[in-house]
Amino acid sequence: MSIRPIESFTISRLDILDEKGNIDDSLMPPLSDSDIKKIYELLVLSRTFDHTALSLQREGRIGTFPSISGQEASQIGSAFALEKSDWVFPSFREMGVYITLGYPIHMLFLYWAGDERGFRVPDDLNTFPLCVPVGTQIPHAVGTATAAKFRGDKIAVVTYFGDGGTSEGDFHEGFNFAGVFRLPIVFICQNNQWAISVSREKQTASKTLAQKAFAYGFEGIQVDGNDVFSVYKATKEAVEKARGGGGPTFIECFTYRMSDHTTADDATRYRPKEEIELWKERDPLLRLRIFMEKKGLWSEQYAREVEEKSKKVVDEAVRKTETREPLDPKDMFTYTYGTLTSRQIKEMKDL
Amino acid sequence: MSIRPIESFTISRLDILDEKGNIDDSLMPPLSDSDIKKIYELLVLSRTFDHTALSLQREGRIGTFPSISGQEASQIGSAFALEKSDWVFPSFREMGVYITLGYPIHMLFLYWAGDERGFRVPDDLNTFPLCVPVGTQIPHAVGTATAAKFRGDKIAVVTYFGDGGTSEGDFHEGFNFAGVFRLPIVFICQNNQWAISVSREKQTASKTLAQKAFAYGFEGIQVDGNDVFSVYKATKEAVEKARGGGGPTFIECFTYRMSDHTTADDATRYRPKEEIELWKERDPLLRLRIFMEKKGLWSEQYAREVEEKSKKVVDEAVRKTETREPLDPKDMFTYTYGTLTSRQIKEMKDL
Amino acid sequence: MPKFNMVQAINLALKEEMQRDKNVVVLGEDVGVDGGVFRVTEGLLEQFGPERIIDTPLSESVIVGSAIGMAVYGLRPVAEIQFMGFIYPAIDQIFSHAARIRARSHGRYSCPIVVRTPYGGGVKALELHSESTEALFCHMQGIKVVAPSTPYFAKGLLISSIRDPDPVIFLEATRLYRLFREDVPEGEYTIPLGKARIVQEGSEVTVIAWGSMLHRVLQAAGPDAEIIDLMTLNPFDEETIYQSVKKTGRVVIVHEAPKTCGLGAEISASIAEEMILYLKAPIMRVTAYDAVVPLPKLEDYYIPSVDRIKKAIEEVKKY
Amino acid sequence: MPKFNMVQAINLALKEEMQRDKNVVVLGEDVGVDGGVFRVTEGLLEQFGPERIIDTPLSESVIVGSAIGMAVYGLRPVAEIQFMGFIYPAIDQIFSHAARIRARSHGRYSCPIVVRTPYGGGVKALELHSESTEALFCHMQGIKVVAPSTPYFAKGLLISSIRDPDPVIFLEATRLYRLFREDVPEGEYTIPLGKARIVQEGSEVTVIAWGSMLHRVLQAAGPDAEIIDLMTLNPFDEETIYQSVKKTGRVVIVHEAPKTCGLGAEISASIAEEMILYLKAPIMRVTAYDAVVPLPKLEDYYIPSVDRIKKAIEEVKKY
Ligand SMILES: Cc1ncc(C[n+]2csc(CCOP(=O)(O)OP(=O)(O)O)c2C)c(N)n1
Ligand SMILES: Cc1ncc(C[n+]2csc(CCOP(=O)(O)OP(=O)(O)O)c2C)c(N)n1
Ligand SMILES: [Mg+2]
Ligand SMILES: [Mg+2]
Repeated sequence: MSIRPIESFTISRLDILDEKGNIDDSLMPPLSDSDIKKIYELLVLSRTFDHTALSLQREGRIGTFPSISGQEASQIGSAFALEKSDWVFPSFREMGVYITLGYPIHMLFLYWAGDERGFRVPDDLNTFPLCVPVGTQIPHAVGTATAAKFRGDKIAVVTYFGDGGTSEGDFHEGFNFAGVFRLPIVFICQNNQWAISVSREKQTASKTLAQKAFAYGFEGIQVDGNDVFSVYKATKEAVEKARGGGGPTFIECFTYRMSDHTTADDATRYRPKEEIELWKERDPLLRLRIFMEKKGLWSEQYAREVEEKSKKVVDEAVRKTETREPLDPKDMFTYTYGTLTSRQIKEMKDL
Repeated sequence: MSIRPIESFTISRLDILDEKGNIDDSLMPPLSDSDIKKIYELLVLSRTFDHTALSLQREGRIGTFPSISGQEASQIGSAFALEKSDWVFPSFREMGVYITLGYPIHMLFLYWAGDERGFRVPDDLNTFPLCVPVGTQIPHAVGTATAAKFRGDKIAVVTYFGDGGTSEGDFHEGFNFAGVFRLPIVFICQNNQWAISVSREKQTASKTLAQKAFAYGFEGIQVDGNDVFSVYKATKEAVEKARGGGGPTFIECFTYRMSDHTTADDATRYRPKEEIELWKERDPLLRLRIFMEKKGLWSEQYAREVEEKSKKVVDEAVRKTETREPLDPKDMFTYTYGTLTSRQIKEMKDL
Repeated sequence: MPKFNMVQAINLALKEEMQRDKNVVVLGEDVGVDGGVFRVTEGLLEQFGPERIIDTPLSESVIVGSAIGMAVYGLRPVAEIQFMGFIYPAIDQIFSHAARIRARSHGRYSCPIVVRTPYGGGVKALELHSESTEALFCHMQGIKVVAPSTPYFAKGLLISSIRDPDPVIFLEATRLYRLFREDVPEGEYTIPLGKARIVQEGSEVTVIAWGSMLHRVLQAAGPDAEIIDLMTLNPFDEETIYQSVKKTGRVVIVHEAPKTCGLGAEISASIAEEMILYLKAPIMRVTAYDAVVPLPKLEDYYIPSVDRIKKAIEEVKKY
Repeated sequence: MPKFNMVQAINLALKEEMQRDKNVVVLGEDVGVDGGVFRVTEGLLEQFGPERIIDTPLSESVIVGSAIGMAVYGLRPVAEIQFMGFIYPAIDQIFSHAARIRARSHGRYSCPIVVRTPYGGGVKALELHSESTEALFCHMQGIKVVAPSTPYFAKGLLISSIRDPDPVIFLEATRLYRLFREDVPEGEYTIPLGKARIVQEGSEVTVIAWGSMLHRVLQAAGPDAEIIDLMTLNPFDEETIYQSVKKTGRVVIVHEAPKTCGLGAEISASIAEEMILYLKAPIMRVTAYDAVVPLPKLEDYYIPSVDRIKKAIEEVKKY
């Protein structure tokens, strides 16, 4: 007969690299200089891809496109921590993740141009096509993690979603499933503060998103999503825990969407300029550059080379995309079922 | 640059009346002797209804039926704390709630006999028909709470569901909505330890269900669901908080389903006898009786009177149900749309 | 009279109904400060405030589920699902509850909600942004389904839908949102649910369509075709169709959903059941193909073209 | 040969497929220790263990969604939805993903899952325990739909469904689970998907049904009726139907779903499109009424009775 505490939790936040390029040595993950340069180069490449995609869209050469600008550290920092054998289930805004995983860039452009061939994922990559319905990729990742555990494969499954995605039923059902079966999975939320025009505060009343993990009996942590080292460290530890049978982890990458939601959106309608100004100073690439400069890993010339190389790679990808033979209309029938139905065979004659 | 705590929580458990009929005076809610007797009589009435329903089912006079045995304190204790103006959205196992709200017992039998008229809720009751799809009543309660808040009505909305219900997407979406809009709502989970054959531990990995509320930015508490005073106190405080604009509360009533899931189930297939034995000692009615006896509120004679009265009321309800004129087949058309469609008018001629 | 496109006409209907009845509220993703991703609810937040224009979290099931709870309490909620491809997570609330509350409560409760959603293709959108699965909702009894084809009818049908005592799925063809303007009177007028309209009288062939397909039919059909805009897809106007079939004896049904189990099947089957003796030719359906909705590159091959409609009309006229 | 009821036949099919292929796993609510609420999975947990017979939390969307993820990794999951009325929360995963993964990935991935669920009425069950909404799934391209009518065919069709490269909704008529037993061979045999069977040859009228309605048709139809058990509802066997219609010129379609936009509409429309010149009579549909599925007291009025089927057959024979 009493009122007594029976359970309690604490949610932590991880920060390693600050805006001035200083790091907390005690927390710095073991990354070689060449690793750090690779990461830097991937950030630049992703940003180049992003700028190119935006201008292609303006020119009507691809369709609606969601920019990743501002979220590069969350995407590259997490994807860089994965092994080739791990499985990845992105949402629709993970171009930086795809690029880090080595997804052919010309295929990404092909997809955004409205061509299914863009997501005929190469056989040597364990990633899923991007997922348009918010949050619905989470159950897929959970299922793949269940299958991997069942097979005894020592891999981790990673799935990405946004702050808005945390409101969907599939987020809940997937997280709960992962907790019950202690699955080898890492849930990465890019909390970019906005779901189109809905702010993080209007999306959920919980102070952090990370704390939602405790509702399912596993750990959640918030990391500075504009700090590539924090994201890398948290992800690395989580995937190793997963592979080792330690169960799921939820990582909230606290970041910001610098652009409009997509090229079809106009963010000036709903969010204050000041907010964007504030986040400009937190730019993930900028702080990494300052850090590298201090470490003697960065020079104007190196930067120029990296940019030129990125531009070459991306332009080449655009060329490859736009010189691709057109998609065969028959494909819409061919890839609906394993074999054509009698009705489809009749219908194909129309084409 | 650091790893630091940014948020923390504690979940509490409330116990007032123990198995030996002793109470914690400091926590005892203000209930008059006549209130306590009313509560006792409602427990007996509900149990009588339950036993009668089970035997009617065996005799084929009603269909499949879910017993509430063991959960009477959770149901009556919570419903007793409500005002007539509050709205209630039960799941399918809340016969004790309906009875406490004054729902006509003969209509409950009518419903379980497969007749829609059983849930033509009397106009003076603000309750919804029971809800078969698990968890789906939660969004309705949330919507009604939104409407009440919008109208400025000082009422509370209460919804009931089980431990299994916490796994459904609608639980999550509804809770999140309630948190975001600080709705005047009380979520009552009867954690009866089982969802058909799935144990609480297999349902979710979180230590308590109460803690799930913190994922949505509001409070959750676990109470002894077999202690009518704990349930009453927690509910009373939560509905007052709701009416006062304090927002939502989640109450986990820690109880036990003494019977099979429904009359179509055989619980011996999946749960140990010992567990049932253990919970027998925690019987909500038994401990209330002992408490009342000590307080001089209970006597053999009083008990007999209460039982006889309950039996009379229930038998009368059965008679009333079974002498009701049969349901008009046309009703299935009449109540599909506000007005009959041309097609329905044609089809009705078939009957 | 002011000329409005469909976005403006729907916006006007919402505005006028909200002015008329303070129980009308709008909820959905981005309907408030953003004015909706298609700007259909633009200006409503400023005029009616956040308690009546509710920006919700990203949760379709609770958007519809809470609308049901609001309706039960006496409000007239108009829920927006951002695209028809995202109504599927809310289908349980629509099918299990909105459709059944009247029956379940034997008439004590009803569910006067409207679920507005942009549907259909023709705008080269992303995956799941071009769904046209109206037939699913027509099959589920207890729900009404409406699909306007012009701004004028959009306004009148939406007003009727908001005032209707039953749940209405209101399908707005994305393709038509800004395609053209027409005279839309300010102030109240209603177009009754359950009634089709004859857009063009004709004697040789009856062509039935709705939403954006109606406009392709208008391009494809000759002066001898009787063109019917179904407008309400469920319950649909059998009488108008039968009368027309009596006259023409030939039928072509056009929709942008796949053929199998599309609404065209029901219309055709109803005619085959009631009007077969008047038929001079096979009942033809011109529909999207039995394939997963393709991405933009193949969209034009997938959705019925003016050409395919022409061919079908010529085909039945051969009989 | 052992005589099995449908529950036992399906149980046997699962057991044999799990023995044959270790990638076959079963997941769902109460499928493990309880053996399923209808005992369809009885004994499988003991034989195959909790990693292959997975008792899940109460979450339909993730049951189907995780099955998709398992299939992508190379497993052959058989998901159970406890009753068809509870498949709606999983419809988004079925429609948006299971149906589209092959198309979306241009063939890199496929989705060989089976979603088993009891469907239909006739057992006086609770609300939402008697749904028969097969037409919804037949309309969504990329999914197959199967509904066996006897234990023998249930086993053979389930084996084919498990081995099929596409997602299959496998509908088990609750009414038939224990209604009768018949010879069911142990060991492997398959019944091909996409093929109907002629249960009785006849010359005067073609009667088409599936699942439990087939048995009412057998009671209602005379010796001159050609009775077709459709078995696979999508893609359905047009050829067998057309050949029969050529012969009889009269068609009655029977299903227990409401009439409007039921699968009967598609079958009727297909015939009206392809076979109209052979028709001697209107194509009649005998279906449940356009009303919300009632509770047990009115169930017998709602579902097509032997009598209503008889009447329809006599009716078309008048022509
Ligand atoms: C189920 C569903 N509902 C609505 C949409 C439309 N939509 C696309 S993205 C988006 C916002 C997503 O926000 P968030 O999850 O934070 O991801 P972000 O866009 O910020 O990366 C919405 C509402 C959708 N794609 N899927
Ligand atoms: C959406 C849905 N899925 C499955 C079912 C079948 N079913 C009925 S009750 C039940 C278990 C519910 O468990 P819980 O929520 O703990 O409530 P309890 O039965 O213990 O009162 C299940 C699986 C259902 N009614 N609805
Ligand atoms: Mg976001
Ligand atoms: Mg329970």
